[in-house]
Amino acid sequence: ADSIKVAVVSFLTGPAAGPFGVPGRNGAELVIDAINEGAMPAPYGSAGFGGLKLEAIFADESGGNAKQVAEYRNLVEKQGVDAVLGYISSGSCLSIAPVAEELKTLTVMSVCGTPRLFEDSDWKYTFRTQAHAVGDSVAAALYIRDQLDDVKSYNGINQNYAWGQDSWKFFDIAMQKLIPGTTASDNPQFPQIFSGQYGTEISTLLLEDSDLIHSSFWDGDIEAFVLQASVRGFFQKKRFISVAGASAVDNLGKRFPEGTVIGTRGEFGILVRDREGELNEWFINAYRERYGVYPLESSYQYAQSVLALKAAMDKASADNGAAPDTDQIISAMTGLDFTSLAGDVSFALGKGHQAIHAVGYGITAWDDEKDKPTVTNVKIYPAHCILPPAGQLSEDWLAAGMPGSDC
Amino acid sequence: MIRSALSDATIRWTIAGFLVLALVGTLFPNWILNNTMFGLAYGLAVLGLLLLWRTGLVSFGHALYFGMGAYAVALLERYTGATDIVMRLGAAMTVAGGTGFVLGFVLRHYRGIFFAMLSMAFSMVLYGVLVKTEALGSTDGFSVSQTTILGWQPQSKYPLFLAIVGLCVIATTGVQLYLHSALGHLTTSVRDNEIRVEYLGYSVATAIHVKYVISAALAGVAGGVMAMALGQVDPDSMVNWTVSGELVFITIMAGPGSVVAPFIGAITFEFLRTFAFELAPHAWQLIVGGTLLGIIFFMPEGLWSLTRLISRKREKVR
Amino acid sequence: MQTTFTILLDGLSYASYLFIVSVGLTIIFGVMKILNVAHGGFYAWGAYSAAYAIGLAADLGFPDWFGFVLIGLSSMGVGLVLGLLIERLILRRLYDHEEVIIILATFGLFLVLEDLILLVFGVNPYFAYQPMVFLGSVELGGILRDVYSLTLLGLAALVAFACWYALDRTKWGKILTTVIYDREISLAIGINVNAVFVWTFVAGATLGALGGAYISPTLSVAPGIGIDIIVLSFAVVVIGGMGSIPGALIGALMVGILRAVAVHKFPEFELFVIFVVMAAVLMVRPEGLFAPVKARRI
Amino acid sequence: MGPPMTAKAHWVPDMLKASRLNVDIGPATIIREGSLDIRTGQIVGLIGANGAGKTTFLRTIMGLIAPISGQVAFDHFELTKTPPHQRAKLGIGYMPEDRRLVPSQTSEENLLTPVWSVGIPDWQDRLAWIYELIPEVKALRQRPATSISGGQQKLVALARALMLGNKLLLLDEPSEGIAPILARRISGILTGMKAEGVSALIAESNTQHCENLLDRKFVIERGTISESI
Amino acid sequence: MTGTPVLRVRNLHKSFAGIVAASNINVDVADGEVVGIIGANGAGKTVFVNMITGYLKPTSGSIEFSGREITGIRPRDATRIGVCRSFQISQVFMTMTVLENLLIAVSLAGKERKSLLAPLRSRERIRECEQVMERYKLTEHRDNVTRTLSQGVRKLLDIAMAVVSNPKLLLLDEPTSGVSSDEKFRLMDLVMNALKEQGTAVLFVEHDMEIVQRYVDRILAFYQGEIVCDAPPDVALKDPKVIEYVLGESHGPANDSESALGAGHA
Ligand SMILES: Nc1ncnc2c1ncn2[C@@H]1O[C@H](COP(=O)(O)OP(=O)(O)OP(=O)(O)O)[C@@H](O)[C@H]1O
Ligand SMILES: Nc1ncnc2c1ncn2[C@@H]1O[C@H](COP(=O)(O)OP(=O)(O)OP(=O)(O)O)[C@@H](O)[C@H]1O
Ligand SMILES: [Mg+2]
Ligand SMILES: [Mg+2]
Repeated sequence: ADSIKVAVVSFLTGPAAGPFGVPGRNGAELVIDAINEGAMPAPYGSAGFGGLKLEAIFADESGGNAKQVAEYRNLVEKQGVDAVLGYISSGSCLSIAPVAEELKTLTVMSVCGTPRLFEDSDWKYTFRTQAHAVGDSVAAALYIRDQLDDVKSYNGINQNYAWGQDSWKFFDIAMQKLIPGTTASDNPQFPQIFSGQYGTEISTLLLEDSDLIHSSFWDGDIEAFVLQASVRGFFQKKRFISVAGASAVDNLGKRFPEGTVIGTRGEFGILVRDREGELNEWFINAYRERYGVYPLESSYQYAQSVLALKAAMDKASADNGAAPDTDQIISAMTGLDFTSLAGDVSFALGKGHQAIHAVGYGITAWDDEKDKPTVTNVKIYPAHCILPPAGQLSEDWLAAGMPGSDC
Repeated sequence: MIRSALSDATIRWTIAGFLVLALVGTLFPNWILNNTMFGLAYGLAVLGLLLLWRTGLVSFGHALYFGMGAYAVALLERYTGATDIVMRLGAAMTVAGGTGFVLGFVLRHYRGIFFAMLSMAFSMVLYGVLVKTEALGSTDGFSVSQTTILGWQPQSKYPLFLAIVGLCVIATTGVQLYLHSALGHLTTSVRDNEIRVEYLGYSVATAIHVKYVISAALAGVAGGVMAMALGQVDPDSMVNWTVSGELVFITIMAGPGSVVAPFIGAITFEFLRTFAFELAPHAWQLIVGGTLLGIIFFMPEGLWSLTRLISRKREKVR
Repeated sequence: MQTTFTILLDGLSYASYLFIVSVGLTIIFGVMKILNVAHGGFYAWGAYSAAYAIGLAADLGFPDWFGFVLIGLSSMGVGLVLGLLIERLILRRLYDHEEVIIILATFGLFLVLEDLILLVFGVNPYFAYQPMVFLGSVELGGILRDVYSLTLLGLAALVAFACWYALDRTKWGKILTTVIYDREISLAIGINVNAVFVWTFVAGATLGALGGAYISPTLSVAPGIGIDIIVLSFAVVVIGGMGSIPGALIGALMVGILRAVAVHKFPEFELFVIFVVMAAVLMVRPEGLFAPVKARRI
Repeated sequence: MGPPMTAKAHWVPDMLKASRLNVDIGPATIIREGSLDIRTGQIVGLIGANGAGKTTFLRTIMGLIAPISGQVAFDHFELTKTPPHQRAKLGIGYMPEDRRLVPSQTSEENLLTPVWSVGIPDWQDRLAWIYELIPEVKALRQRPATSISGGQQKLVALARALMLGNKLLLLDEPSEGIAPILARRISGILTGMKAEGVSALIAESNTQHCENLLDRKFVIERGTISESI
Repeated sequence: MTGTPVLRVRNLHKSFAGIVAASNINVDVADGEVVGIIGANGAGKTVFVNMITGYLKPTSGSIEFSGREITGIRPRDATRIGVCRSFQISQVFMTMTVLENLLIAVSLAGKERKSLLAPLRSRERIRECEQVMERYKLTEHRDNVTRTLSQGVRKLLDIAMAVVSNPKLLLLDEPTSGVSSDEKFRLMDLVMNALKEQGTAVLFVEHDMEIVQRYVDRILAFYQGEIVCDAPPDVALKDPKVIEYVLGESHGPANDSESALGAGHA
């Protein structure tokens, strides 16, 4: 065959489609098309994936884990795809991995962040190009330590599901270890996901005297929260750190409060919008040209997965001749180091299947000159500072005070 | 018992139908096998809902039992390592049936929308507990490893499929026998006129309770089957109210006509969704919703009325 | 004291929100005996059309207060167009079907409405914050409150009063009661049942759309916003007793205030509040707080 | 107080004339070529065994079932072309055999609903007139319709028909379940209304109370109607 | 009256939010006795039947059945010990056929609960039902869904369903209302003869004096919740109170009863 068929799965309907799913899908599509045509800048200038054309089909991630598992089986067994790429929700990733193993299908996960994926088990067929959630939490705490000197106490508002719960938990531990003396509120808020009405939660947070509020809200929830909280002077009273809400910065424009600490779980999206570099500039320009908007964090994350596939397939075909098979691609990808759009990535954890990369944070500001939002005080924390070394479980590493993190 | 079962034409046809399915199953590629198994799993739960529907009761909370069955399988494996099909299904049925028995004491006093909504409230409490509890996997749930059959680990999907088909035969036969018993007919009586049932000397509450426990147990088994076929459990796709809604959806789509209708309905639904997903990833709900409206308009008795159409045509040809 | 006041105010404003989104549902159920799942669709369409209109008006330079006019207009527009179309083309043909089947038809409609939104408006969120920002904030009980959420209380009171007045104090209310009980006898005593149904459905749809439209300034109007509303409003309506407007009001108040207590004091129970209230009320009153009167049977 | 006889009456001798009605319910034909006429001021009986089709006939006239074929002329309207809800406005009062009072309303509200729906101008007079005729109903006026006894409901249903029926009353088994003392009074009332130009069609299976009240009698047998002399 | 009465009612009282529907009711009914209950509309007849069969709980007073206290018993328990009833407004299973209605009634009448698990349509049961249908002139409606039946036919079915379990005490609430003139005597003959053979005591509520006079041993006349007359028919129907409250007084008390019965029919 002179092509491989790859399914790209992301949220195409439902609340996660706008902020994550569709930008992610677009990022993948853009890069795939460019690589097929050989239009990417170096080091991805060669046409095709190990010489093969990649034929992408796009599938929806909505409907819950079970539906995703069923859908995955259909993609592989019915539609006959050679590899699957994508997935945003941790639940999808956790449930897909064992099936990927069963069906012996290469699966490159793009966004989901639960450390459990490679810490609970070893997978042969599954890779993840996104560093796991401990990274963004530790980086958040580091950033607070380094950039905000007035934080004595903190609280959180996180969605009531696994990612929200984990995100708060890791952040809390990291804060306790990195900034001893700060106190966590005993009343952290966990509103239901997509509930949209946060009046009561905002009152609760306002009545408390925590200095800083942590949130892993994303999608419409972060936007609704920001709108409702702004009017109530919330951001004048509290520092706010948002670990995954960067899509709202673009969507809300001027209404997004300045001075918010914002992260993109890597060197992605708005954090690197003004960064120089051939790949990054090409990506931003090509994306804007094709879709009319700036690429968001998930566009980068999906593109990063595609690049990992390209790098591995190029390597495999160089080692084994044209048209590498799945096992050859896997062995090429395992432990691979590759260049992403803005930064380097290496499959260093999970026996060479879990990528690590740097994570950055910055502070939002409105750029009057260019009339667009921007981020200042950007600080990037290298992977070894924010993630456990290979072979160590995140919880142990966090509990032990993050040995080896020397930032 | 077996003789009287075989004297029932529906039962004979059902068994024959499932036998054919089992045979044809050897030819199915994996994806069809999978979707059919999901369909059969839903079918079992829908069979239980059909029982309730015949009493005029619609439960918007059967995901409670479906989810319990599924989680029973997953937790059994997690805490004891057991993966045997008999233990798995036994656990699923016991947990769900037992819960149904307890909640039945409350729910048997409710009718109509209040029955539906109180069921939903109960199921949402379980949903909330699962979502909140890390030890139960929170929203991520668990993976379920492959099922062993009496110590044997099959290398293909087919043996599991066969076992599930066998289970469906047992369930349909049992339900059909029950429906044809006097107790089963009380179903319709209770829906029509409770006062009269009481005045004939039978307790309406008991009649409903029995039925409720049966349907809970069926839903539990269904959840167990789903967990085994899918290899995954999680609250959103097994316990949330949308799942209960989906089960009701299939029930109505299938129609109350027969004990096989649930399976036909569920398998159709499963394939409909698969194709809609594939053809229109952005608008598959439109297809599903449109189909639903179409069925309501043109097949008021559900998909089952198709079989009647066919048999009527056959008569005309003769 | 401060906390109590805040809880009360939070509870009241959440209750107002619940009431506004569920009153249309209870009216439609009361008259037509239809448990309208598509209510979530009306809500979403109301939100989208208001958000779209307000965004457009802002771009065109209309003043911010004009948003309120648009909220009214777009909910009426949505109610009228969707309500008429759906009642005329679909529900009308199903009235003699079993109740569950009609519920299911409205569920199908909901799915269709949901995806139509996606096709018409796309996946990106819409914002209509102008009215909320326009009204600004005031300090109450030591913290700032946005005035917009406080106006919800007024709107809820207004809607409650209007519905109560229309149903309890006018001849229309009495006529409705007859239609509710028996379509046939209504015809026989000269009631135009079809017209009653159409306008009831349009009114219910408009109220559903109004719920979405009025809330839209505080939200990111994005796909899927109509789903959770369904369960929420069903619960409120069931607690109050199907078809009862005072019931919906008290149901909303109970849930709203208890939820506020939970969020402030026991946040881990927030998710359960609505279902626990529902279960508790139904245990004591199996048909909700204001159960409709039943005919004597023997 | 009953409505005055209209001037048209003498050139419209028939208050109601049903000709060759055929009514199907589902697959079954219930009324076959049913013809029947009522002159102004007549009380006409439609007598038949259980299941003969009396109720179906009355419901057809009220428009609650659509006939397959046939005409119904009333006053000078063609009823089959009048939408069901407008028939009441023409002065037809219908009492269904199973009462059908609105349970959540009081008896009096049940009587007033027709006033609200068709707008009877002199309704206070009419209500007072009815209360005078059947004081039992007056006694029940504040009681919720749900609590009163079967026979009492029947009386209220009759009163409701009287509110509307200033030209024609369609009464389905009016004496069923009514104590003799009242049944007799109802007969008296109907006779009295006759004098005021109100016609009535009374469907009965039990002829005990109505025999000597009727001016004419039609017999219905398995859907076929014939006049009995 | 010899031995314990089948039914003994003492000082029965019932009121609904201010409305007295039964007050100070005392009745004894002997084995096999047939008692007619008459009274104006709203006099409390149905309420009385409802209390005895357990649908309503009396406010005070006691009810004994065959020497056993049954005040406030549940309807199903009343049925199980042999107190059955029919209804003023027929209570049948509307979406089921006549045969199915009877099959259910017959299978529940069986004292053995085990039989509930056996198939409903057993041959013996069907035969039994066919006999019942034959007797009650329901055969032609055998497979009709009862929703489609006329009121009168439903009434027949309603009574048949009450009778199949061979009760010891049967209460019929207006058995002939809605039943056509030609049928009513036949129906009553049938019910009464069958019951007479079994020695069942019958209480029936009736507005049709032709029926009352023909079948009852005794009349209870109700007025505003009280029994105003408890006497054999020939006495009761001439009782001035009965005439004033129930029958009507058009011709004065003396020669009234005749015409009251027939209302011009004779
Ligand atoms: N929905 C229906 N489907 C089929 N047949 C029906 C339906 N409704 C009525 N019928 C049949 O129509 C016939 C006439 O019924 P109808 O109620 O008019 O009789 P009726 O003369 O009023 O009897 P009754 O004196 O008992 O009230 C009956 O035989 C009945 O079985
Ligand atoms: N559930 C109830 N709630 C309130 N009042 C009731 C209730 N049931 C009966 N009543 C009242 O009790 C009185 C007796 O009613 P009942 O039904 O016994 O009359 P009845 O003698 O059977 O009359 P009929 O001959 O009209 O059937 C009536 O005034 C009635 O309004
Ligand atoms: Mg009739
Ligand atoms: Mg009575």
